[in-house]
Amino acid sequence: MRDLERTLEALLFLSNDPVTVPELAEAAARGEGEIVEGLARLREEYAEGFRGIVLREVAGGFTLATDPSTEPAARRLLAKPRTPPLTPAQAETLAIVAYLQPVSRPEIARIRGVASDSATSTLHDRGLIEEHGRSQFGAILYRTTDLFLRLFGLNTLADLPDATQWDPTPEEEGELRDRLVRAGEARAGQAEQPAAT
Amino acid sequence: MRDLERTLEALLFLSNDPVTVPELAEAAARGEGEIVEGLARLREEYAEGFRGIVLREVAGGFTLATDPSTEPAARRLLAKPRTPPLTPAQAETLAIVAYLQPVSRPEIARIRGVASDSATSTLHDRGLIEEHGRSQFGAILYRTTDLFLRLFGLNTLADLPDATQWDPTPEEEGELRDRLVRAGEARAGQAEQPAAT
Amino acid sequence: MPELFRAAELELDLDVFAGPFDLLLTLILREEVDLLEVDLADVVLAYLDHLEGRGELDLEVATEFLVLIAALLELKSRLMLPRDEDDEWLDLEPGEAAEELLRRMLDARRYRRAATELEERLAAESGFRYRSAPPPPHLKRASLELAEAVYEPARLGAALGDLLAHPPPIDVDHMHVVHPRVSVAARLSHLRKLLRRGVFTFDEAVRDADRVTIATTLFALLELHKQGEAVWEQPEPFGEITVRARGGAAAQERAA
Repeated sequence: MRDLERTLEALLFLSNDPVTVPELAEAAARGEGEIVEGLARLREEYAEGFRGIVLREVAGGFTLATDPSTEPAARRLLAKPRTPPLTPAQAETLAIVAYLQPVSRPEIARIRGVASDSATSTLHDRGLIEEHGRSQFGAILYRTTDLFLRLFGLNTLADLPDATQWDPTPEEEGELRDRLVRAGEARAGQAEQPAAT
Repeated sequence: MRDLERTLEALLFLSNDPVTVPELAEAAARGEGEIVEGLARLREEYAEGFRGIVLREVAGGFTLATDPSTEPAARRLLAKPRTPPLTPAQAETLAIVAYLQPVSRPEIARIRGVASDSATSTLHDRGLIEEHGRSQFGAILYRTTDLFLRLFGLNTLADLPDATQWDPTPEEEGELRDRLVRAGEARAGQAEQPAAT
Repeated sequence: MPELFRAAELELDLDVFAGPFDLLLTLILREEVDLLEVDLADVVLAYLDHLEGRGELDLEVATEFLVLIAALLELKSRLMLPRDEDDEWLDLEPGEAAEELLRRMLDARRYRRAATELEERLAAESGFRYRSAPPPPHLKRASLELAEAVYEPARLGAALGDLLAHPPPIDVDHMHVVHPRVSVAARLSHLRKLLRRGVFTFDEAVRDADRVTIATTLFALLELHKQGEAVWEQPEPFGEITVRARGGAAAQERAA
């Protein structure tokens, strides 16, 4: 493969959308004629039926895509729910959503004592939580999904374990939400104290 | 290219994160031994320096990436700078997390001798470190992420270079100790001087 | 006519803060300014500059400043140390303290070099770019049928229990020193009383005293030296400090 084809291959690989010849010419710093020739040579490399990736010319330009023959395997890879072990941040965030739903990001942050955007986004991407309206202040509220129930082997939310069995400060009075927020604020005031290693 | 390599190529192309051998085996419905052999043959096709895309083993899995020789064109096409370099504070904080994980902010501050909250937050925002539980005092502990491994081209944390290689020789250490003692004496001497008002 | 001045009003212009000293204190107590980022030496320098500008020492202001800065120093030294080592550190002998300091310097040095290594690695790696395009929608649909129970509900209960735990309280009483019980003036008169004996040691002067009183006494001693009332000697570092009254000449000068 020559330099130009290598560059074209890389550019098509990185683009989310089809790329036009003028765009490729500008990026590769070559003339459009050269690009067309380079694409023709690249197309030979990517002849359909030969590899797992094919080079396609579509309405908007050129793009790389997977060969249809590989779709069953691709579906198995992508359709299977991703269930890597939950990180502590994700477990805490998910516990807050599960027990207090619906609940907003600011409230999660207040209870955890730290912004939890990336944990929330990951749980959302994996389909464990979903958006469910907005709070009176306009913040998006989250609740758990059916996939959440399935992955935790629960029939309904009522099957969630009773939190009191893990409750370390039972003498604290108040609703669960209230107590979580109070504990979170106490922690936020001290976790920042660098004395705590 | 055989069917298995075609499938593997398609799976790696579709997945944005490195894919492990067991995940590939399940999706391709083949044994792990076959997958390892298939990846070896695919690797020959993607030998570095030959094409615009390379096959890499990072963060515990396999993934496709563009060859660095295509970087200037990629930058022009995507109008996006490559991974921004780290500031010295971020690099030091990241080094401490990488070698001592899990580690808390106060501990990082103690080693660096200055608070490192903004460096820690930036590294967290960039996805290079993540929370990993809490210390006994409630301070959040941090560890590095798979993205860290990927961006630094490491397969596992064991691939980090041995940190003791940067420790001073016993002679250098002795010299440092002497300097410290002299500095201490100089300070003690100054305390006697009335100039201190 | 000297303007009325309190240490709390000392104007500061630091890297992380500009404004009066008492506002800085308030912000530190409210954790809006990180004490670790405040260079206390700069606060002291600002105070010394102020003193120089006034040309005289207001003992009450000096005492107030001393107490506040001592509290900040103590708090900062605590913040720099992990709690479990805190007390050990305070009990260290000078030689051990040097060893501890050395160990920390070596740690810092090791990770500075590791940082350089990481920076080089990142630069070498940044030519590799990864695809971030989402998979085509027709291939990506997490299927409920393929979902199996892989997570333990107990994990959520335990996480919730951790979140309900209140952290152990931290003692910050030493920060609430607002009205010092000890003043430079009181320590000056204490020292002058001792001076009438002709000679005494610093240890005698501060026997059974707390840390703030010791610091204030040292300050008073410096003042005595400046006024020409006393001289002292200390034969070796950390050794005993012997204080002597200075000859009549200085005393007469003062009287004149």
